[in-house]
Amino acid sequence: MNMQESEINRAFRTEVRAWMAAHLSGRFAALKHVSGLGAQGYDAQLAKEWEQELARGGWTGIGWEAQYGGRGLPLSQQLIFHEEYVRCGGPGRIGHIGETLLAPTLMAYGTPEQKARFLPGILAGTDYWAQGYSEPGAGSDLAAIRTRARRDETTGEWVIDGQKVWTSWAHESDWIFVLARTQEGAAAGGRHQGMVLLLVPLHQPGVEIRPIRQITGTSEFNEVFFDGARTEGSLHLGPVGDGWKVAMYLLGCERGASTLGQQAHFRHELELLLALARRNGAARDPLLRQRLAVVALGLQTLRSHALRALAADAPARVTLVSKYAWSNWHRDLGELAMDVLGDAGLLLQDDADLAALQQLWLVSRADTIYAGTNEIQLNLMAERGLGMPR
Amino acid sequence: MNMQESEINRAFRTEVRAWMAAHLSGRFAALKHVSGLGAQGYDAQLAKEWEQELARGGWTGIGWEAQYGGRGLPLSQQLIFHEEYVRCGGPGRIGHIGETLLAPTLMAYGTPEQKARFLPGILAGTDYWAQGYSEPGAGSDLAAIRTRARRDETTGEWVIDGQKVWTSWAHESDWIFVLARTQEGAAAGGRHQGMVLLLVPLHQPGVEIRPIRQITGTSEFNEVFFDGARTEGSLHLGPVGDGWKVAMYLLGCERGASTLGQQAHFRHELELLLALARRNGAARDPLLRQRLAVVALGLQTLRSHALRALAADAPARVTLVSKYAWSNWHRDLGELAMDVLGDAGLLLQDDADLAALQQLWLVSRADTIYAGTNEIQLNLMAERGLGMPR
Amino acid sequence: MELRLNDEQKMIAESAAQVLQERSSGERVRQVLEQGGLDRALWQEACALGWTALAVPEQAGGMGLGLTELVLLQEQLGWHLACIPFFDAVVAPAPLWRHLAQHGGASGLAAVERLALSGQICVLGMAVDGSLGAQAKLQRRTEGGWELDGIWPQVASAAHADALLLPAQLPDGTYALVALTVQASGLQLQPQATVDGSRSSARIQAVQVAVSPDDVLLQGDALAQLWEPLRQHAAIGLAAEQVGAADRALQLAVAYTCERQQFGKPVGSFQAVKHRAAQMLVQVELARSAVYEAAFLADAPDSAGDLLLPAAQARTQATQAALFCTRECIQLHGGVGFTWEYDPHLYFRRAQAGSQRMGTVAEWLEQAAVRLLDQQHEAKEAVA
Amino acid sequence: MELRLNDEQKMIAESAAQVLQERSSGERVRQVLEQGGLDRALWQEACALGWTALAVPEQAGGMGLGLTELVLLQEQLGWHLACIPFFDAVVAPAPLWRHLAQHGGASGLAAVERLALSGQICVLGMAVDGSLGAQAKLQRRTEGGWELDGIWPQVASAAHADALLLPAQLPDGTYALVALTVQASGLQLQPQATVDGSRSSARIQAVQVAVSPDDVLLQGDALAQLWEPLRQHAAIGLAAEQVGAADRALQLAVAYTCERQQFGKPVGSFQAVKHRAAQMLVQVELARSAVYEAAFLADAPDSAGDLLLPAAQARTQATQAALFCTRECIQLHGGVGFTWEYDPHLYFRRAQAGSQRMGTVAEWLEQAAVRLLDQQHEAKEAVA
Repeated sequence: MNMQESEINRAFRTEVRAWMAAHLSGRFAALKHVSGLGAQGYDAQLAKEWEQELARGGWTGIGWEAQYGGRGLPLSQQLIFHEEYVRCGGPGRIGHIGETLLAPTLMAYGTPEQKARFLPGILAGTDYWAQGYSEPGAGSDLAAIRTRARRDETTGEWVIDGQKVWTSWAHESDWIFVLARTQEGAAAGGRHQGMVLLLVPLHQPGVEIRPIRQITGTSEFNEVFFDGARTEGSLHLGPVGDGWKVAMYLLGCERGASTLGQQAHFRHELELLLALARRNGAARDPLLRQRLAVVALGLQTLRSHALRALAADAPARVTLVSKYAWSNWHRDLGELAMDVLGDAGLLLQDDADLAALQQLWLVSRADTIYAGTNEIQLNLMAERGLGMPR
Repeated sequence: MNMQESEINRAFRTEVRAWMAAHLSGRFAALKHVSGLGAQGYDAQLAKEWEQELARGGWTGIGWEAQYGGRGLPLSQQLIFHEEYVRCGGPGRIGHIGETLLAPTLMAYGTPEQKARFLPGILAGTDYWAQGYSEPGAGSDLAAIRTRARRDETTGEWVIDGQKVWTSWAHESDWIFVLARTQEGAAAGGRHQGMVLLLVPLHQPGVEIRPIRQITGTSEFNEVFFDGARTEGSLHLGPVGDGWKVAMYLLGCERGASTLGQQAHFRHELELLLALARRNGAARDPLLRQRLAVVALGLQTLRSHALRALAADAPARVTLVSKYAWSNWHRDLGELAMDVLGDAGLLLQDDADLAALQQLWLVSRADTIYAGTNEIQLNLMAERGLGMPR
Repeated sequence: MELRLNDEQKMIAESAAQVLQERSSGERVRQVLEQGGLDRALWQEACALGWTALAVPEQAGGMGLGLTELVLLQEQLGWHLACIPFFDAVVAPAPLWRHLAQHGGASGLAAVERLALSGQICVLGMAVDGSLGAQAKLQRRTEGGWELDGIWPQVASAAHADALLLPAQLPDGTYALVALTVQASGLQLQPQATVDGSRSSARIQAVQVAVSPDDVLLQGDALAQLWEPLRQHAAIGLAAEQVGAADRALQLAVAYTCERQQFGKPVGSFQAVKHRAAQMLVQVELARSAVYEAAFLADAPDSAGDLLLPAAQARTQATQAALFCTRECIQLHGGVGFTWEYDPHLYFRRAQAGSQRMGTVAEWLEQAAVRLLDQQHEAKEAVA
Repeated sequence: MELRLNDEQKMIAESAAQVLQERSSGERVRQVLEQGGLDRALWQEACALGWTALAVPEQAGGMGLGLTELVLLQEQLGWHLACIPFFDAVVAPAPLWRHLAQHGGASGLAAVERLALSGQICVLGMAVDGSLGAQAKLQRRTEGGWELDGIWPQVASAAHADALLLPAQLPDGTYALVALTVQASGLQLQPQATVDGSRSSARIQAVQVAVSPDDVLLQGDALAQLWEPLRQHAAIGLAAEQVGAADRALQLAVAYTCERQQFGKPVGSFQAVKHRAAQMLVQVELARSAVYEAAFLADAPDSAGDLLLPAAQARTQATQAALFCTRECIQLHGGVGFTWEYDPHLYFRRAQAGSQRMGTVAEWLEQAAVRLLDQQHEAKEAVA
C-alpha cells in the first residue's frame, strides 16, 4: 500500500510474497495468472490441489476466528494477502464460494453441528460448494424462484424439485446451497416469505448438471436440475421460512477483502494491455494513449474507492457504487483491448497474453450482468443510496 | 442540394439568394445571423418590420394554398427556401408560431370566419401569436393543465383563469392560443377530455405577462397570468371538449420544412466554430480535431436524416428520432465550442462570433428540455417507434 | 429532394429480406458456422438471383445498378448474418469491374465476365484497413510473363475464395492488381481462425507464382487513381452491413425484453430498458440515413467521385451504431446474453470485427478533419 | 489501510458545512453575485476561523495541517458555491508558504506572515493552465532594487485581490515570483467579466513597477523545482472543489425530482430519472475517493513529492463528475433548469470554468500517458 503502511503490514506483505514464490512453482506454475473464469487451460483438479496447498500454508480462512481454525487476521492484512496473492500470479480461487460466501453465513446462522461438519472441509480445500439461487424465470427478480422443497414425512428429509441456473463450477463441486420455496413459514404472506436455504449434496441421482456454453465457448456455469433430490432434514441453514433473509446475508458477504484480489487481477490485465500497446505502437496513437491513461487512472480510482468503501463507517452511497464501477471499468478495458489489438484482434490469437486480452473482451460482458445487472445496481443506488422513491 | 436537384429547384434557389441579398441589407443588415432565441441585440420591432418585408416579397406562407394567399410551393422548394434563408443570414422568424403552427391548424380546424380573420394578418406579418400550453404543474405531463375556461352566460364570451408558462415572445405578441379545461364535453371522462383551444387577445386587462429570466440572462420566455381574461364566444378552435386533439394536431405541425432552416443555422454556428479552431490552434489538437469532425459529420447526418424523415412514407421510427438527435447534437456542439474557446471561454467575450458561441453553449441546454424532454422523446421512440409496452 | 428509395430499390430490399428469412435463418447460420463459415448454397442462390451481378456494368453482362442497390442488399445480409462473402467479393470490387468494363477494352470485359459473373468467389485482397499495402512484388520474368512473390498477411473472406485479386508492388514502386485462382502453382492459402466466425480470413503467400499478362488487371496510375474512390465505396458498403447488424441487435433486444417477464411484467416495460432501446433506435436510424445518403451521392449523375466526407459520415455513424447496439443487445438479454446459445454474441463479434476493417472511426475522423480544418482552409486562403 | 478520515478531519468538514450553511446560503450567494462576486464578510470569517492558516506551517504561525484538510474545506466551499477566493489565495499557494517557512529563513517567515496570515487576499498569479507562463520581465535596476514590466492576461480571483504573487522572467531565462500589493505604483488591474460570476478574473499590467528585494520571494531553480509539486497540489485542491459542486448538483437534482410531480407521481420515481441520479452518484463518489486518496498521499510522511498520477486521477475524475452532474442537474430540473432563478446554472458555469483551469482532462491524461507508456518503459529498459 502506498499510504501509512505499518511495519507489521510490510512484513506480512513480504511473508505472502515469499510463500507464493516458494509454492506457486513446479507443477503449480501452470496455474500462474489463470483467472479461472472460463479461462482456457484452467485445470480444475490442479486448482483443487492448489487450494489444499494454500490450506496447508495457512492461507485459507485467514480472517476466520481461531475457534473455526482461522488466523483471525485484521482486515488490512486480509487486503494485503488478496492483493499480493494475485500480484504473485495466484490463480482464480475455485473454493471462494465456500470460503467467502457460505462460511460466514454458516458462522452467523449455522447450528453447531453444521459448523463442525462443513467448515473444516472448506478450510482444508477438500469440499467445494456451488450456489443455487437464480432460475430461468428468476434472475434480477430473485424472489420469483419456483424451486420447491418439501419434507418427506417418513424420513424427515428435504425433497427438492426445480431448476437452478448460472451455478458456477457446479460440475466441480460437492455441495450446493439451494434457495427454495416451502410452505412452512409462508403464513405471513409476501413474496419473500416461506423460503428455505438448504445445503444439498450434488452427487446424488436426483441432481442433474448440464453445462452452459458461454460466449467464450467454454463452460464455467451450469444448469442444475433437481428432480426429487434429497438432503437431510437438519440441513436447512437458518430458520425455515426465513430463507430469504439468510440468502441475502450470504450475498452481503460478497463485498469484502477479496475485492483487492480482483483488482490485482485487473492490474495484471492492464499491464498486459500496456505492454502490448508499447510493443505494437498503439502507445504512440494520441487517442489510444488517452484511453489507456483513462483505464490506468480508473483502476487506481477503483482501488481508492475500495479502500474507502471497506471502512466500517462507509455509508451506503459509497459502498453501493462499487459493483457498478468495477464491472463497467472492466468492460471498457475489454473494449479498449480489442482496439489496441487492432488487426490482430480479428484473429484468434495463440500467444497467451493476446489470447487473455481477447478473453477479457468476451468475459467482461458478463460483469455488468451477473450478481446484479447494471440496471439493478442503478436502482439500488437511487433507492438505497439516494433515498429516491421506488 | 447535392443530389438530383432539378433545374427548376436550382433556379428557385438562385431566386431566394438574390432576393435575400437585395433585401437583407440597409437597416435590416443589423439582423443578419441573429438567431432570435434570447440572442443579444435582437431588435423585436425591426424583426417585425423584416417579417413584413418578407411578406411583401411573397416569402411568407410559401407552402399555403392559393386560397389562403399562399404560393402553394412544393415541399422541395419550401426546404430550399428555409435553407437558403438562413444561409443568407436571415434572422430568427418572430412570426413562426403563427405561420407554421397556428395557421395550418386554422386551415384544418378553423371556421371560415376564423380563417378569414386571422390568416391574412399572419401572412402579412402584422399579427403575432404566442402559444399557451405549458403550466407550472404541467410540463412533460401536459394533460395536467388546470387553466379553466367558462362561458359568461350573459355575453356568451369565454372567461379564462389560470397561468401559462414558457410562452415564447408573449411580450411581443398580439394573440395567444390557450389550451384550457372546460366542463363542456368532459362527460366521457379521461384526462384528455373536456379541453378547449381558445384564441385570446393578449392586450387586455385580464392578462398579465411577466418575463422569465433565462440561463443567458435574457428573456425570451414569459409567464402569462389569466385573471378573468376574455375572448369572444366564437373563438374556440375546433370542437369544444376536443381541445386536446386540436392541440396535438398543432404540435404535429412543428415537424416540417423549417427543419432545414434550423439546420442551416446550425451550419452557421458550426462554421463559426471551425473558423475559431483554425484561428486559435485548436484545429491542430488531435483530440479536438476528432470532436470537430464528429460534429461536422453529425450535422450532415442530421440533414440526411431530415430529408429521409420528410418523405411522406417515412415510418414513425424514423421521424421520432429527429428531435432527440438534433437537440443532443446541438448541446454537444455547445460543449465543444467552450472547449475550443479554452481560456477565452472563461471570460464573457465582446467579439460577436465568440459571444455567439458562448450563447450557444448556454442556450442549447434548453434544446433537450423544451418541446418534449429527452426523456419524453425516448419514451415516445420506445412506445410508438418500437412498440414496447407502456 | 427528400431522401427516399424508388420502388425498384424497395423491391430489391424486400425480396432480399424474404429470401434471407428463408435461406439464412438463425438455425441455418448456426449450422454454417459450425461447418466453417461459408454458406455455399446461399452464394449460389445469390448468383442465381443476380445479386452478384447487380452493380456490374451492363456492357459486361451485369445489371448496371449502383451502390444504393448494393447497400440495400448488404444491409439485409448484415441483418441476417448471411454467411457469404458478399462484401469482399461483390461490393468492394464493384468499382473495379466498372472501371475495367469502361476502360479495359475487350480484355477488361473478358476479365469482368470471368471473375465477377462466373459464379466463383473472387475476393479483393485488400489489407484489413482497406489499403493496397501489400508485402509483395511483381516482376517481369519473360517477354509476356510476370512473377509474383510475397505475403498478404490477413485477407478477409479469403479462406473460401476461388480466386483472388492481389495487389503487388512493381519495380517502379507503383502497384498492380493481379488476378489468380487459388489453385495457382506457388500460391499458398492458410486459413486463419477469426473472432467473427461468420467471416473467414487467410494468410496468403506467393512463391514464384507465374502471372500471365491478362491477369494483371490494372497497374500504375490507373490503379492508384481508382483505389481511393474504391475504398470510399467499400467503406459505405461495409457501413450498410453494420447498419443491418445494429438493426438486428435492436430487434433481438426488443423482442427478448418484451417477452421476458421479471417483477410481474415484461422487462421491456421498464423505462431504463425502453430508453436504452430508443437510444439504439437513434443510432440505427441516423446511421441508416447517413449510409443511404452516401450511396445516393455515389450514384448521383453529377457525383464528382470524391466521397470522403459521406464515406466518413457513413462509416463513423454505422460503426458506432453497430458497436453500441450489439453491446447493449447482450446487456438487455441479461444472463442468456452471454451464452453461446443465444445470438447476441454473433452480432457483437461481427460488429467488433467490422470496426477494425476499412479504417477505424478515428482514422476516418482524422481524414475528415484534414478536409474540414486543413484543406478547406488552404483552399479559402488561396481564393482570398 | 482503509481510506478513512480521522476524527479531527471529520470535524473540520462538518463544522465548515455548518458555517457555510449559515453564512453562504443560496440567498446570500445570489446577493454576492449581484454585487461583484466577493463575499468579504465570509472571507473575514474564514480568516477568523483559521481556515486560511490551516496549511501554513506552525513555525510561521499557522496550524501546520495538510492538503487533506484543505481538500475537505475546499470541497465544502464548492458545495456551497462560497464566493471567496480560497483556491487561488489559500490552497494554491500553500506549498509556497511551506517552502518559504522551511527554507526562507527569517525573511521567508516574515513574508508568509505578511502575505498569508494578515487577513488580506493574496492571490497566486498563475496562468489559467497553472503554469508560470508570464509575459513579464523582472530586471535589476539599482543595487538593491528591481523593476517589473509585463502582462498577466488572465489571472483568476485577481479582481478582488489585495496582493498578488506574480511570476516574471529574469534576464537569465529563469523565473522569479514577486509579491506586490495591488496599490503598487505602475500596476494596473483590469477586472474581466467571467462566465462563472462566482470567481473573478483580471488582466494585470505592470509598467516600471519598483520591486524591493524582499518582495522577490523565490527565483531560479528553487522556484522551478517547487512549481510542479505546487501545480499538482493545486490540481488536487481544485478537484475537491469540483467534487463539492458535483455533489451539490446531485443533491439539487434529487431534491427537485423527488418534489416535482408529473403524471401523478414524483418525477424522481421514474426509472430513467433514478438511473441518471445513480450515475451522477457513481461519478461523485469515485471522484471523491480519487481526491481523498490523492490528498492522503500528498500528506503521507514518506510521500516522495511526485503526485503526477494521483493528481491526474483526481483532476480527471472530478472534472468529469462536475461536468456530468451539473449538466444533468439542469436536464433533471426540466424547464426551470435553464432559468436564471434556479441554481443549477450557477454550478454548471462553475464546472465549465473549472474544467479549463490547471490543465484540461486531455492534458492530464497525456501527462499520465507519458508516465505510464513512455517513461516506465524507458525505466524498465534501462534496468533490463
